[in-house]
Amino acid sequence: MLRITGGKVYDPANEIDGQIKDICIDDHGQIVDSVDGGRTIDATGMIIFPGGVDVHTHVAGGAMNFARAMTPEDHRRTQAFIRTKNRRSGLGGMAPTTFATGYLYAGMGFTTVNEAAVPVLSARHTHEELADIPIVDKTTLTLMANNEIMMDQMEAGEYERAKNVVAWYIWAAKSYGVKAVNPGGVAAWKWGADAKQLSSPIAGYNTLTPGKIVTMLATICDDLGLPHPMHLHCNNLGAPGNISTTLDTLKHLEGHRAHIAHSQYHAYGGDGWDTMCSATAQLAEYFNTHPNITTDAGAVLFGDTVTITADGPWQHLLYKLTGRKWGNLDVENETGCGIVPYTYRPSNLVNAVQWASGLELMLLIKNPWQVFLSTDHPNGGCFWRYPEIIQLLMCADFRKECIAKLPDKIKGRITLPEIDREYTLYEVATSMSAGPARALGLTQKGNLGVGCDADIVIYEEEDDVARMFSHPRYVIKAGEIVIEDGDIKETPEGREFLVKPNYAPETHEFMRPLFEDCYTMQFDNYPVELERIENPVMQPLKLEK
Amino acid sequence: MTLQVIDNATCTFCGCVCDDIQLHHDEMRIYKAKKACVLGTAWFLNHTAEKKYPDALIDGKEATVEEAIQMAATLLHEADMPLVYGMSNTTCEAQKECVAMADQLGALLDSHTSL
Amino acid sequence: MTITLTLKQAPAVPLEAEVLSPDVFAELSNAEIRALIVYNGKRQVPLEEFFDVDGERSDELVLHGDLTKVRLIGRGMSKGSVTVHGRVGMHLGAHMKGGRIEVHGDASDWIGAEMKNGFIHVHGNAGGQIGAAYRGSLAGMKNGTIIVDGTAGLEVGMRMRRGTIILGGQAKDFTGLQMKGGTIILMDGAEIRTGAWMNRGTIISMKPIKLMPTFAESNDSNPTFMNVYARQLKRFGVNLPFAASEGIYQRFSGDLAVPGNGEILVWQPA
Amino acid sequence: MYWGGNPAECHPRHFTKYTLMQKSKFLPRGRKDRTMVLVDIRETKSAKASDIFLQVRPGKDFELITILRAMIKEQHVGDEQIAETGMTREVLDDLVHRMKSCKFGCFFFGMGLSMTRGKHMNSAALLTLAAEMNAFTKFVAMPMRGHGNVTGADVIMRWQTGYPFGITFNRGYPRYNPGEFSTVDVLVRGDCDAAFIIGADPGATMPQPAIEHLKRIPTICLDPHVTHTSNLARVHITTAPQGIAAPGTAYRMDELPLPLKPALKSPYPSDEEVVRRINAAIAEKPFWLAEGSQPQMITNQV
Repeated sequence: MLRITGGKVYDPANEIDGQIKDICIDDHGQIVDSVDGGRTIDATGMIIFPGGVDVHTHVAGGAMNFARAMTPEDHRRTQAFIRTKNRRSGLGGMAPTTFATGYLYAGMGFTTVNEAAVPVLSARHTHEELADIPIVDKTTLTLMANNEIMMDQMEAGEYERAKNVVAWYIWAAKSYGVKAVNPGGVAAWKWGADAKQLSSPIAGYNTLTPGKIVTMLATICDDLGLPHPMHLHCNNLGAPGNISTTLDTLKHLEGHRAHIAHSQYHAYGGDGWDTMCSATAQLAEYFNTHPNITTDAGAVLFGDTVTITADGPWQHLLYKLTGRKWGNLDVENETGCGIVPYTYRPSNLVNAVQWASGLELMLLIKNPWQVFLSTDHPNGGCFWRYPEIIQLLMCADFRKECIAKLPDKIKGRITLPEIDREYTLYEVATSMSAGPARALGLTQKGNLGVGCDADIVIYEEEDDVARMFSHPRYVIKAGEIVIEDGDIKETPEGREFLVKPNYAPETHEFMRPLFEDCYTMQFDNYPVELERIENPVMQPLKLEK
Repeated sequence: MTLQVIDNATCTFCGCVCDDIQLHHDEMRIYKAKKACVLGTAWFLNHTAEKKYPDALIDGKEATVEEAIQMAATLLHEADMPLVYGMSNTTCEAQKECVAMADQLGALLDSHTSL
Repeated sequence: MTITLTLKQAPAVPLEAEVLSPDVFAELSNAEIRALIVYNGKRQVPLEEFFDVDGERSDELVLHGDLTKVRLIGRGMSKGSVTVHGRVGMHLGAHMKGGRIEVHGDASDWIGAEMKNGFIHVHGNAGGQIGAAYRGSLAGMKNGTIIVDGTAGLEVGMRMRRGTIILGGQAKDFTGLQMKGGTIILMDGAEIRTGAWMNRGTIISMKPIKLMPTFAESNDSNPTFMNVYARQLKRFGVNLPFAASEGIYQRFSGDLAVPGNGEILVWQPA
Repeated sequence: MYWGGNPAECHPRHFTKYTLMQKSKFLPRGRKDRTMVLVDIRETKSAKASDIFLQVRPGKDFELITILRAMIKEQHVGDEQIAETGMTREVLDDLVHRMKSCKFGCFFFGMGLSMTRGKHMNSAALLTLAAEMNAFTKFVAMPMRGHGNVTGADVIMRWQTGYPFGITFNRGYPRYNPGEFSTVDVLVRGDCDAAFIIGADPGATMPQPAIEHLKRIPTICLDPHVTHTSNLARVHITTAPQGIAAPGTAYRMDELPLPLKPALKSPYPSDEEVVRRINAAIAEKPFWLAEGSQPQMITNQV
């Protein structure tokens, strides 16, 4: 039992904006009206947020693990967590080890993360890694937009079957929702091709286009009642002028819920690397008039990182641009992945445009319930650098100082210098916790109301925003104090949220021959066993009664 | 005698890890490993559940598992630079325990890959 | 005024002693030096458990004994000197930024790995990965000079960017692997795969060497920089011939596989 | 393209189950739609399965791969240099043409490549060639892992420590340096003073100086059999064989985890159980780093 008294509470889910309010936590780790006895934290002069929720990150699975293998030079120069009698050692950096991932997230007050890209085929592996990430709770999204069995159904116009197949896969992966990456493009990459036009048929198909996949998959997610809508990485990522692709994609989503991942990478104007500029104003305008769509920034921070995405063709291009290391994984007929270490430099005009674009989106999209803090870790920067972004959002003067360091040629390519908006603490709490929790459909997260999970972060109020957000005074996970004054106190196991969407019972036997036709493993060994999930929690579907 | 059958069993003899093997067994011995290759068949049929070896040996003398565990813990704990090595022919679950052991001991940790 | 350290007993397991560095010792009293922590395997022990320490507050260190298992000596040092009478273990002078290290004896692998500057002279034989990049790193030594009078192991100068490595004895395979710049001088040649995948930089061999198939012979020449170079090397006691009357350098460029602009010069006496 | 491996005898179902024979949507005729090239120093049984067999001279794999890297970029390599690898220009021109014109190429490389002179650089060469081939067509490469679940060890070490093998925790956090912390080197130099061996029999397979060191120090061995290593060890514990009598998971060489379905009821405990119990027994003893003596986290690793 725990009582937190005297703190200024920022709880956007309950429209509490800095009022002083006590918070009580029971022995089950839930927020309650009152408690008798137990420890009291005097939070006078402190700021209380719901624990952070990362709506889009890559922390586990085959691709992240490949990135770890590729970057020993980074492991050597990064944070090393020293073993104690009860706590495992770990390394931070661009591709942190599982244990360090938990320490670093909790260390800055994040208590829930959404692993945004899980191939079904390696879901078993991903869950094993997630079980080794302590403290934080997790959700996972299954990669579907390049799955050949699903695509075949869509090509044949068999919507119901496609829907059943998707539902079957989500449960086979013991996952929480659907991720679509470069629809059709990853499948085409197996032929060394890509899919950049939403209306052109995909390599290997006669009529199926990326646009059709986008619309059908969004419909499927809605019809299945998934708590989180389709989570979409649009086609043509990273390319100059891709704003037209992105807006075209959004048109295919009219009338549906959707979450657009890392929209910074999809908001460029120009027609080549020389003319590339920010087109965030157009994209923000779309969001401002379409409240059914949410997004996360995918902001870029200058420095070293490693890029990991299922977008294989893009990664090959990036490898050719950088001439550095490149890893590629093909996941049979489901998806693929590319890994390229990368350094974002302020002196590089393209990188400078990317840096500005991420911030512009967060500032130009008016409703903080629609745009969330993310770097698409580790693609735009490491998640443990989020406090730097918060500082950039909250301090216009600091932003101006940073803009001044960019090359002169940046003028006219970005709109950031014209933006004066500064995030309030209430908006930060919305963008890093309440908003992403709501978008994910995690009703018990990002919310300090009675009955919710007691995941709470308490900051000592100070002027140095970056310092404040990177050094919480207390972090509480499920009612337990896990971080106190920067010290890791406890490393409890996290939980995983799952959904079981409904599918026609005959789907299993329908899938069997299709599966046996193209997979290299046995159908009966394919679905991840529920017993393998550490502390699973079934999340209800949003079905109309 | 009717044998029990396990479908889609997994063979861990080589790196192919074929998971389509059908095993016919009586809990003591495997009599048939359908679909397995010549190497896999030998792997499955050569192991039995008989008690061929002592539970444990300490300095060549038979011991209980518990005695051997205590002895192992003492020897590893006393060492200034212990080594944890191997992990090829074992399960992921055991491998995780081995990494935990090296972490807990401050040891060297290595697998066949380095050969 | 120097600080003399004498090994009392050879450690049974590796002794990691990056504190054996002029930067660390410069301002410390004798007692403070003796109390410095070294790692005997995983055990943290005071330096005095393994060394007798004579002297204090100096950036000139002299070490005596069989230091085969003592690793990381002079790691990251930026000034002063370390002189060793005996054999030394791995990572001698790795990441060093300045100062000099002299070893009267043999050295092990990774000497001067990723060093930024400074001078290392090993009078005996050395191991592999001299001046190299650690696994995964993009660049090895960035400047400085390493001289080994004796033989050397694998991957000498792997991914080095600048600086000079001079080997008196023969090197093993992959000398100058993926070199990005700098110079390697082989007084007694090397085994195979010299200059494999090199991008830029120069390897000069005084003995015929086995080249990769992906090196093309360009012109024979005694490049003009050679005589400047030879004069510079004289102060290290290295005699590089350059007069046309003495012979000629056969010049190869590659590695075509990259494709790179490295050069290998092989001396052919007249 | 198989390079330095003999799947016909060492991975007998590789051709039929995974690479050559399977019919698929895009390759409906199976074997007929594929070209198989074998590169090896001798004509093994696998050569019978190949369309093209290239006999590389022993110890010339690195040179041959490097020549191919140059040739795909249309760099000129001399006939004499090509001949030294056992090849001819015609053969290599044809090979490069086939590689560039295929739709999806894959290298599988075995220990004939990765364990011969050049070792990790031979593997690196083939991986680099595969990466560079993507400028022309789709190409990938994969090692043919032997030893059952060695892939699982790799994968787990990576996510728990950041590194795949050759690790030390002596500073309280993982550090990596193959050659320094890899077992054969450690044993031959005599760098460790106790050894815990599981799922391997170094007493039968390692060089003699390494075995001699294992005899000198306290060695603990877990194995379903009493092995050479057990016989030189201070402690041996018999365990249930994985996948036959012990449940769990194993990773295929392409890093796909598969569940194990044991058939037999072993009288012995599983490796997992024994190691867990040893860990628990160690945890009962004083921890080797004094409480509070170390910072929680450092950023200046050695």
